[in-house]
Amino acid sequence: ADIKLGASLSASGPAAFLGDPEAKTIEMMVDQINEAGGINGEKIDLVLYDDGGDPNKARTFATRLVEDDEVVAIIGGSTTGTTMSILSVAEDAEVPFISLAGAIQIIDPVRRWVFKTPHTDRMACEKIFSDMQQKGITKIGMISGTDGFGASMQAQCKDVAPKYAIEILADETYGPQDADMTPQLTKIRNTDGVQAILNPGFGQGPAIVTRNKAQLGIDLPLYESHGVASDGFIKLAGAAAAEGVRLPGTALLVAAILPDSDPQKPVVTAYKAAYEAKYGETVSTFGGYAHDAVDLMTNAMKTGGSDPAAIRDALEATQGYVGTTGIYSFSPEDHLGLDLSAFKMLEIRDGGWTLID
Amino acid sequence: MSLLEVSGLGIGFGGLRAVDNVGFSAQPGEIVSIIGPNGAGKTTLFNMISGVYLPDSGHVRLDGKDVTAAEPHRLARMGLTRTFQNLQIFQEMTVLENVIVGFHQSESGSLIADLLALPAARRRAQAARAQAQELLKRVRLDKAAEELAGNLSYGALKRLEIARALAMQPRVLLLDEPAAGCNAVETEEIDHLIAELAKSGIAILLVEHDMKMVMRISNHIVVLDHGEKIAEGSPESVSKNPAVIAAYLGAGDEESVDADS
Amino acid sequence: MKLSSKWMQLAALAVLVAVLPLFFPSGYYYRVGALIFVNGLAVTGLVILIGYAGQISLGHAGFAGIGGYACALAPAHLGLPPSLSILLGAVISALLAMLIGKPILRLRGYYLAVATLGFGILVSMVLTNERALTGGPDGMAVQGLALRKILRGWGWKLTSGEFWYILSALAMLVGVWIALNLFQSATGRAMRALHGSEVAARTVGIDVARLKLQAFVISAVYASVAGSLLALQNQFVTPDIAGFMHSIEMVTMAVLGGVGSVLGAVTGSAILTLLPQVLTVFAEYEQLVLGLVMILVMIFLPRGLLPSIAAKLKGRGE
Amino acid sequence: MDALLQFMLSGVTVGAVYALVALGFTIIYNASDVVNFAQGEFVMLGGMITVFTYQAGLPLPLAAVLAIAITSLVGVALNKLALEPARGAPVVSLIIITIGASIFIRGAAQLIFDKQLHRFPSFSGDAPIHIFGATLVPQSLWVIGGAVLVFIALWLFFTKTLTGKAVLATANNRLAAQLVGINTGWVMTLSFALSAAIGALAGVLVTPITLVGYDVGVGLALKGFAAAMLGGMGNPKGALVGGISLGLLEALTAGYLSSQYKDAVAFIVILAVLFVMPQGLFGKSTTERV
Amino acid sequence: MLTVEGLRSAYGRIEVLHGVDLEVRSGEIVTVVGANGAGKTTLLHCLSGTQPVSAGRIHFRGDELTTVPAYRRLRRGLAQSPEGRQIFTNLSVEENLRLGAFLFTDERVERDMQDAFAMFPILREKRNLVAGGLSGGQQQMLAIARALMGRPHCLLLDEPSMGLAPLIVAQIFEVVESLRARDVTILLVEQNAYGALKIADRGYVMETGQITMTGPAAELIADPRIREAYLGI
Ligand SMILES: Nc1ncnc2c1ncn2[C@@H]1O[C@H](COP(=O)(O)OP(=O)(O)OP(=O)(O)O)[C@@H](O)[C@H]1O
Ligand SMILES: Nc1ncnc2c1ncn2[C@@H]1O[C@H](COP(=O)(O)OP(=O)(O)OP(=O)(O)O)[C@@H](O)[C@H]1O
Ligand SMILES: [Mg+2]
Ligand SMILES: [Mg+2]
Repeated sequence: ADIKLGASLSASGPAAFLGDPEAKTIEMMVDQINEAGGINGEKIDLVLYDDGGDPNKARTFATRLVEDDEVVAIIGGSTTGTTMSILSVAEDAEVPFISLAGAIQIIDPVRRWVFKTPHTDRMACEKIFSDMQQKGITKIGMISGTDGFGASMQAQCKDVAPKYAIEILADETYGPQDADMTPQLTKIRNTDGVQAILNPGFGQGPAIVTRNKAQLGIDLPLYESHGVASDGFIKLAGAAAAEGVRLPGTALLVAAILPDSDPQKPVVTAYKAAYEAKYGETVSTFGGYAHDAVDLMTNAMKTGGSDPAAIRDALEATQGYVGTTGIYSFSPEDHLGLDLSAFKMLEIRDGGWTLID
Repeated sequence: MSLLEVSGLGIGFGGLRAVDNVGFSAQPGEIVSIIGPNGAGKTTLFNMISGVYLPDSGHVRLDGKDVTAAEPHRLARMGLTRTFQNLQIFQEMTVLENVIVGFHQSESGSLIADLLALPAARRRAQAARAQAQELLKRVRLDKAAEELAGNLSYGALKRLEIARALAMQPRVLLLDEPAAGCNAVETEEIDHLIAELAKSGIAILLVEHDMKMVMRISNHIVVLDHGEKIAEGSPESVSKNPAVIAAYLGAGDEESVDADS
Repeated sequence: MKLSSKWMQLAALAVLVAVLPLFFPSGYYYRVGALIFVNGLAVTGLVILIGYAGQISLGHAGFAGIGGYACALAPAHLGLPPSLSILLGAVISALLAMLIGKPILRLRGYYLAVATLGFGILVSMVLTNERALTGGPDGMAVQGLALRKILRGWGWKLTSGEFWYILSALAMLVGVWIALNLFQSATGRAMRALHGSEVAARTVGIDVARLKLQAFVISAVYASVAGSLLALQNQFVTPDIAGFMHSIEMVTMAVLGGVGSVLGAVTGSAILTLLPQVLTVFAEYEQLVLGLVMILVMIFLPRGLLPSIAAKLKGRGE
Repeated sequence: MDALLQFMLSGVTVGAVYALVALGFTIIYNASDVVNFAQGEFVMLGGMITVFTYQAGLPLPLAAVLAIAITSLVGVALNKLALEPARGAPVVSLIIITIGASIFIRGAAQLIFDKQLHRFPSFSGDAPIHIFGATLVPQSLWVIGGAVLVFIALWLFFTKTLTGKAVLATANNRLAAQLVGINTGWVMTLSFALSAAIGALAGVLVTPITLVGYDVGVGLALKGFAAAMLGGMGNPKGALVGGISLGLLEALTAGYLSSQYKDAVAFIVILAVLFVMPQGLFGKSTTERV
Repeated sequence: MLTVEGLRSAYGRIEVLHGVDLEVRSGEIVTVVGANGAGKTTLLHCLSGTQPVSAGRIHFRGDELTTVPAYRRLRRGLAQSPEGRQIFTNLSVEENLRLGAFLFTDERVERDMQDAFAMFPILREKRNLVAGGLSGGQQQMLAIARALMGRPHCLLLDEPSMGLAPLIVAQIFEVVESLRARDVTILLVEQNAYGALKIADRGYVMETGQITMTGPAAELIADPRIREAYLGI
């Protein structure tokens, strides 16, 4: 029989940024696996739903996946909200679930059936702050989106800032569809002592912030988050305005310039090549999360078989899996399995990405 | 003390003094007609008396009580109601329901009773329905009771409005051109109805351009022109008043002369 | 005879609700059923506001949000049991509706629409921005209802899906019953009258301002309770519940089903809840088809599904 | 001081975006009393079609003209295929149709185009213009100029032309409009074409600033609607003033009070204005004699 | 000029005109009298194209009109002053009149407007005010004047005297007669049956959707049944 794999993603709606590349990646990979003969001779039957970013719908689809489609595992929850809705269904039904969302509360406290592939927002903050620390920056202004991604990072960053002796002097926000952030940036500029600007967010916001900063001629270093880690961002913000922007990203983004010795190099180059050939658009970090989730899940199926409990156990036993996002080692205490090293500090130079570590 | 007393009432729209310093009074059982050329201010006067417009000068007294600034629903609860020159019908409700709404005051009780359909609320609703049916008979609309009001012809709607107003068992009833859109025979029926109502003790204010009707049933006539009262008195005196003839009636009331021949 | 039609409607609905599970192939259908009923409850409230009283609201999800977050916050911060939190949410919603309804309901048509829309946005903005309290856009967990455990104690073992199916159905039936009562009552008739002509309603002694407020408050309570049930059922709530899109969805359900009719409201919520589930077979064409279905229903059944079909059947009968 | 100026410039820029959307609402509303919730999708189409035709190699001006033309056709199709068949339906039903249409157009756009954000170059470069220490990108001037021009054109249309009056008459009393010889069906077609064209023009002008994606329409329609109501629905002057005021309000709140609650403050001001002026700033109260 | 054969019309499924035959010859004044709900208004709406016809034919000046859309009928010379006035309440009095001449852009429009003002001086006084603010009678005058702005060959008048003061009623009947002198044919529906029959050449009596009697106006006035049923004499 086929192995039924379920997914509920935000392929449309406000979080389509995340969900769209994720859905495409999962579909592509399942096709690849099936073409290659499946897992232990069994084909994967993917059941994929688009929850539009609505947690209520996500819960319904999760119920549908476990009750009606009777899947053995679930990937999904592009956002934290949808993940949290799926999570209790997966726990109740005792089905392994890999989330593609950022928040730390997904895996902290550890839930038996729940894993996730993206680094947490907190890790992104830490990566950024440690880079700031190295550059001697201690006082910053922050401007973040009010969407789930931006708000969660804002909170996490504020939380860990003291650990890196960083003081947040200005804390501004913008709505996900706002067209102009010059008032907020002007305020930050006029705040005494600000040495750098941090802009957690995804979608159009960061691009506009970057352009507005150039327009205002603000001469401070700008840090973005992994939420904009894709070539699209440089195009939207404009190479000139984006010059010098730093952000924590994954190996995927800099596949071409990774040293050959990097263990991630083959994984990211293969995924990037396949994805871009199939869909004619550049890969994003988020598709990478899905890539890793599918790999992790199918690897677990290979070793554990197609029984939910066995898959879960095999997942938890995963050690040293090399994904696009980083190298995963799960344990009963850690259902994320990544450390800070998974993040690479990148800088935009001449319209392209450079590694600065 | 009169049942209804209007004094010095006036209102302006932009530069125009639509009604200026108009006063008169009405007793129970009396039919007071307000006549005057188009735009004289008759409807506006009704709008002020019934609380739809707030007058900028003057007073309206009901039972001697000043009700000038009272809202229409308060006046209605005190027994003053009206019909409209430009029909105001609850189009999406049936003819019967239109009349039942007229019983609102006597029918409505506590909201909770209505929400939970307590027996009290149901009894009230039943009573209102039965009475409404009676009223529809009176204006000969009983056959159309279950029709949507929006489907009635103009003349039928005029009668429906009267029935709805009667449902309130008013003490003062303002009728704005009740016979408009009715032929001579239908007008006469309305005529009888109004006379009957007056006999039962209701004070009636009537605006109407059908002079035959006005002259036939009015006890008292007030004549407006350009917002001002230009004459007042019994039908005979008013109809002979040269100012009224010039402004309103026209030289020969040939129609009635002919008709009587 | 009208009276019996109320009981007929209720009975038909109750039978449907009771019989449907016999055909459910899996537990997932209970979930969909429960959602339909919860939405049906909220939309029934809107029928009272829009269909009876003729006042529009594009912000009713705000009240759903209040109901939902009451069930998240009150148990977490005040130690109130969830069941009482529903009540608390309803009371807060009613008070708030009374407070804002007074000034807002003087507005008409689109102006009222934009004012209510503003209210809804304010609520969802507070829920989104006050992260410390509400968990922000990521939402917060909601404690489950103890009732299911109690029932289990009595030997009535229900799956979560079954439990919520029954509870939501009961809530909706009560809501429908009340709305039908209202429809035939003096108050309901007065509401419909003011919809037809405000001046005329006033001259027959109807206190229009008060009546509009009553409709607004009642419908707010409906939305609030529905929001509470949704949050409790999901055991999680996010600000989406109060969002603009949710408000629009509710109004759309009401209009699709037939805004003047209570059963229409239920039908409308059934359609709009089921559609996305059915349309998953179209995958990326889902939005396309959803929009198309909405347009077609309105073209062919302009007064909404139920009233238009009823009118057609009646016409044929004659 | 230069901060204030900067806030104002930002406000006017964003306000002009809102104004353009709000202006797009006026014609259809004036012709039919329907607020077309697909208006935001017209803006989106204007931007998206320009992006894709431009990427396909067309010169930008040509791409823009093409986008406006195609969007007008979409507008006409919307009227012919969805609204005209439903003639006589209650206004709420018509509004639901426009909501359905907006979902449909969004769904189609994500299939035909993609789900990414896009932009094309600003018309006059990105070098900021400095004004007393504050800055403005040249594209803002295009947007502001566009809003003002559309406003003037609409104002002339409704006050000076017989066709404009015919549009107003159609909404006011369709039966009477037919009796005086107005082809009301044609008036509706024209209205949708014009509204869609204004929407598309807005999309073309604002995309270099705001970026465009298949789902930017909802947010824009919402703000444009609020702006139009603030000014008084149906009145071009109201749309312009309402849009600019809304933009200014947001920018000043973000600058001086709280960026988190800037939309909230904007809505509270709208509510306050409506309490005093229930028809918006310039809305005519309809006179209904009884 | 205008002939109607076997005209049937319904609201939804309820038929209210059950085969109406009627003829108006060039230069005539023809009146239709009938009780409330007889179907007079419905008949006029069928003629002006604002009410669908389920069977029968309408011919006007040699052409079949039955399926011509309403907005084209004025082009053919058929204008209506409808029941309930149906003025553009949000537009000014002058704009209402101007729209009455929507089809024309020549200088005669201005002349016609002056004629209308001469006929109803109050409209000149209120030309710049919104029509919705007019009194009932003033609105009625506007509705008649607007119909005349369309330069009709044939004018359908639905209760033109409704709500008008006696002086103006007399004037309206005079206007109707003067229109005949200007070669405008008139179909007049009036509750003031007496006044209408007095100026009309011929008359029709309508009862529950059917024509039950017709003849020269003078004969109808003299007919005892009509005197009793409609004239109240
Ligand atoms: N809301 C208003 N806005 C502007 N003008 C008004 C308003 N209400 C009344 N008027 C003006 O006041 C005057 C009196 O109008 P009203 O309707 O009272 O006249 P009327 O005596 O009832 O006339 P009719 O016999 O034609 O019904 C008219 O000139 C009218 O234009
Ligand atoms: N919109 C409608 N829907 C359904 N039925 C209607 C509608 N309008 C009119 N009717 C019905 O059609 C019949 C004829 O109405 P019509 O208005 O033509 O009468 P009329 O002769 O003009 O009467 P009146 O003298 O009262 O104006 C009436 O029975 C009426 O109830
Ligand atoms: Mg009057
Ligand atoms: Mg009639």
